[in-house]
Amino acid sequence: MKAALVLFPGTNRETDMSDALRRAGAEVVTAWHRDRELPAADLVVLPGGFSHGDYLRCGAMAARAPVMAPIVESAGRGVPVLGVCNGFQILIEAGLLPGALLRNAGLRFVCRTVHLRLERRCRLSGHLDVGDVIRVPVAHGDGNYFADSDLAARLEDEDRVVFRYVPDGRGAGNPNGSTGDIAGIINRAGNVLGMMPHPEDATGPRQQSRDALPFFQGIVESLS
Amino acid sequence: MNAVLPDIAARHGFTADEYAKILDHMGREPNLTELGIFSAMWSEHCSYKSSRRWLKALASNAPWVICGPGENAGVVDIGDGLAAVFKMESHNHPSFIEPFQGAATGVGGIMRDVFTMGARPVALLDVLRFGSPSHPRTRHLVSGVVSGIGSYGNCTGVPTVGGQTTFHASCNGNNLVNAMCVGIAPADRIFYAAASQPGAPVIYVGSKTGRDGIHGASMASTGFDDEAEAKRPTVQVGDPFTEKLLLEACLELMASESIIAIQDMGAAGLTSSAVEMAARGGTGIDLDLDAVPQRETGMTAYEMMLSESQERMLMVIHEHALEHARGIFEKWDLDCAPIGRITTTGRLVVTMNGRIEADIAIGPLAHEAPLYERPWTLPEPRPPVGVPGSPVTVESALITLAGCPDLASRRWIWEQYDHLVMGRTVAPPGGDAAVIELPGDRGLAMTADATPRYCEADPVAGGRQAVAEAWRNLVAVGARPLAVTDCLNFGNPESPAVMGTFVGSVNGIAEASRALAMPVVSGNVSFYNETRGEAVQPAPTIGAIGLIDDLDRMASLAFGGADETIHLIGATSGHLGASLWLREITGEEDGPPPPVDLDAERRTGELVLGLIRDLGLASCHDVSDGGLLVALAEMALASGIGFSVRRPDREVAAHAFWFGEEQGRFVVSSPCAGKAIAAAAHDAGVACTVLGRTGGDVLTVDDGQPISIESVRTVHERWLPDTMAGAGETS
Amino acid sequence: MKVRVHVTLKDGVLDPQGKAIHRALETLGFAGVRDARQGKVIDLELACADEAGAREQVDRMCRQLLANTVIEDYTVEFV
Amino acid sequence: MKVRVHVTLKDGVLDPQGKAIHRALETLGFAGVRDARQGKVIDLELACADEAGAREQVDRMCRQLLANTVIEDYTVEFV
Ligand SMILES: Nc1ncnc2c1ncn2[C@@H]1O[C@H](COP(=O)(O)OP(=O)(O)O)[C@@H](O)[C@H]1O
Ligand SMILES: [Mg+2]
Repeated sequence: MKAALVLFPGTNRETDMSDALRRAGAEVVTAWHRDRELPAADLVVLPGGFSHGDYLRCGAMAARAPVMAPIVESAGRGVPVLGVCNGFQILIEAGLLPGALLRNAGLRFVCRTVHLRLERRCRLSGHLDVGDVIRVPVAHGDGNYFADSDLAARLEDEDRVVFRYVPDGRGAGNPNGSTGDIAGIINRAGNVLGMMPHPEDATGPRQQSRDALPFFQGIVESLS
Repeated sequence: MNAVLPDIAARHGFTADEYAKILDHMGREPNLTELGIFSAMWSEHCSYKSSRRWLKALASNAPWVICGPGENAGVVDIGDGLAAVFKMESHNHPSFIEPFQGAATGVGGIMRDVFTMGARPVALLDVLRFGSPSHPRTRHLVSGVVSGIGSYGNCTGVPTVGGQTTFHASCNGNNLVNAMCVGIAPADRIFYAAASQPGAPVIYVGSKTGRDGIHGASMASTGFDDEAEAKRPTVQVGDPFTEKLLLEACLELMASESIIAIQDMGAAGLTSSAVEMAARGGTGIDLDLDAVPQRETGMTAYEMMLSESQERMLMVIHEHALEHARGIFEKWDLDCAPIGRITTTGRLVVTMNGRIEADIAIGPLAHEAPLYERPWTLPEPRPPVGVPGSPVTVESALITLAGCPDLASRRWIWEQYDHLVMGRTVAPPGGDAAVIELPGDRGLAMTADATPRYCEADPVAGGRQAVAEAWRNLVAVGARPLAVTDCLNFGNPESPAVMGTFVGSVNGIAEASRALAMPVVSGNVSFYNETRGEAVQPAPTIGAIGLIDDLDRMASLAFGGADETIHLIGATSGHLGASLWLREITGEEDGPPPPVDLDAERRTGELVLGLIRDLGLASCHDVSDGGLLVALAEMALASGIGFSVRRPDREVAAHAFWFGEEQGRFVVSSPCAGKAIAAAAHDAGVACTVLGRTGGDVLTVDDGQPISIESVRTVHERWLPDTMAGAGETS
Repeated sequence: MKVRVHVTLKDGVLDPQGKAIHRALETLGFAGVRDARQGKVIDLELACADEAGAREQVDRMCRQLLANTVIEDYTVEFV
Repeated sequence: MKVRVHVTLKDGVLDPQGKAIHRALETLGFAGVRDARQGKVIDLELACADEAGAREQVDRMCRQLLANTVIEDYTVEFV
């Protein structure tokens, strides 16, 4: 199974992500933001970071990069696409996922471990089962997923909320004020998943949690 | 060239003697640009004119030191073909004027010092000293500084993994912001800043030059339009995204044989980078300012030479590498311009519009800055305070201390920092030292420490203590301490009392670093941290790194489980002088600090390292601020496991035993190794006492009233968020 | 030609920054603030001299990059 | 009463946001952009009806909170 990691100049979680994908058994190739073609791959991954500094809006400039044309095209053909954190922001700005990501409700960047519950199984939920709660870090300043009431209702009706923040043992839950505690959503066709938390940082033997390893392992197996 | 009047020299901060020296070196009157160049190079910041003489006392060699002070950062061999490159620097004044940008650009500057040497930055630490929490400006400063540091580290993708934060009224008018960066490089590919090859092109890369931070400019404003000057801010704005590009581009270029010398443009920008590179290489340098990428129009040579625009680098590269370098910088969207050549003249020659704007011999600029022998006096030793009676119970003192400004949890701070990016953080903030994973199951541990209230009472002991605490924090995670960097923050060196605290601290650091075999490989001095005669408490911050050979044996402060035996290693006598107990419970800031016995310190540390290595302790934590019971409570908080402890002898009063701040102590716990621990301590000649056992969800001290962990957690975790509530960023 | 673009959050979109400003003003003792909203202002200097053409061009800039029309409105003003 | 406050960086202060917008517009093929600067716009709704009093109050708000006068300028406009 081959995963294409899409790199922008300000991407900074590429090693975290490629480590996680390799741990799960994937082969990793990269694409550069100026590329007009993607390398042949079974999965396209947009990792976290600050793609172009993200001073205007997170992911706004990246979403207009040349590499986005083949990504949009691949997504349309049903190729699985995973966007994490800044990758999620880019997918939204590119129109591959609906809604918007606003400044965290607390206005501050937040890096901490949160509890995530899988709400539905899909092509990109790996070995996780509905109701599974995993400990995964978040690290973002603009992760406040905003959906107006129509969109929020539609996402629930169409069962497109994949991950939700749930309270941890000490009562801390949603770290950013997102609508409906949404942490990750999928497109209608079921092949483009965007999420704010960083499952890639919960896969290594020495990381604070390994809960997300089955997530990657399942994805890699299903695409092998 | 226009000659300069002596009063303009005075406004550049030169004394009459200094100006006479300049005339002597030049053999004529300098023009304004030349005077500006001298003022930058001979400033306290660049020339260390008050401190140089004393810094010589610091030991900087050891077999594992690859490069000591004098380069952009210190370099230490960490085995397996790798080197750690690290340094700490202050950005105090800018952070007080504009906390967000001041702190952000402080982080940017120290990162450049590290990747200039060929290392990829892998961790940042920040040491913050603010005024009293109730001072009207404090919350604004905390909020801005913390988000500034976060914004820069988070965007560049370097985890901020540790630091120190203190509050004291002496910082009401001058907060201190010290940033430390640690990088990793191949040990045989370190890049230096000695421009050795005449004829080689000098290239400028990174952001364009603007009129940022030209301090001298306002002093010399007679030559300029006064009104324009008044509007011109001296605060630099950071651009972390450009820094990220610069970092990646430089590392990419460093993979080839292209670079002869490289130096970031930090304080005094183009001037100091050009002069220092030529001085180290024993060469000269010609610069053509017309070729410098510029953000603004109509800049003068003076302004360009002194601009402190951020995110810029100067390099000397091989002629044949020019095209290769251009290609890389283009890929990363960065300006890259040849702006001069290395020469054999030994002179700095600056031209603009075909005119020579400056022509100065490098030697005097770089090496002959004035050197001052400032008068100094040490403070009178404070008489001991003994054991004052306690107005409160031990339990209630613990609750007060756990939630006091200097001991409350720093989670509110480090959760604003991406401390996990890169995926290598194995010990995140909150422990004794942070640890980053290295290849081969090894770990790099780091910490930053100083106790200003000790340094104020006794600078020599305070200097020793800062090094000893850093040593202990490394030992507590199971790391072999390797080397230190320092950041020495003091008031006005022209005051003998301030100068005395500096001299004493440096001597204490020198002694301790020798005794503990932790050479000082880099550092920074920041004087004039004072407002209207009120100086900050002396703050000689020590940053230190250590190595963990086997991460499976890394220790942490969280108890491993219930039913572990808790041992105290090291001796306790109940020293309350200069302690937090005294300050927080009785309101007194008095008495001498606890003495530091460096020999005992070393024996104790080595014993603990051996215990961690050979017995795999369940937990280990050093005892520092707040004393023994605070250390125990921190271990309970980290694990959610309670304890019952009893003081072994009743000779020492309870509050003195539990809150005294004797040095050289650790608390360790283990399910079954009790005997082996006692035996090893006995063999090492180190005191070792069983305090009690872990278990339950309450803390019981001397069979008194149990306190729940949760009640301690609440006061510990709430103080900072509650204090900061509503001080939101509005940008 | 100078153009000023205002990008503001649509009504109904939560504005955490505006809310924080509102709260902070109250904390500072400014009474009588009913509402606060924060947006962006982008000042452009264009080479082109023809206003109609510029207007059309800036409109495209806004839709393609400067504003996220899912959550933001924009206005263009020639100065 | 509605008040619009503009907060912009002083001339000469590096504007990373403006720089990024400028570059992005160029990348998107918009030719002829000479400069781009980004600032903030803050819209306030005040209870007070007297303009002179409001002006003085908003001025204090700007100096105390809304603008960072070390690097930013502000203007106040009644709408
Ligand atoms: N400004 C800061 N940034 C990041 N981490 C911090 C900061 N201040 C304190 N910390 C972290 O909080 C914990 C407690 O700090 P401190 O009391 O100084 O520890 P110690 O007593 O072991 O030196 C440490 O893990 C430290 O790294
Ligand atoms: Mg410690």
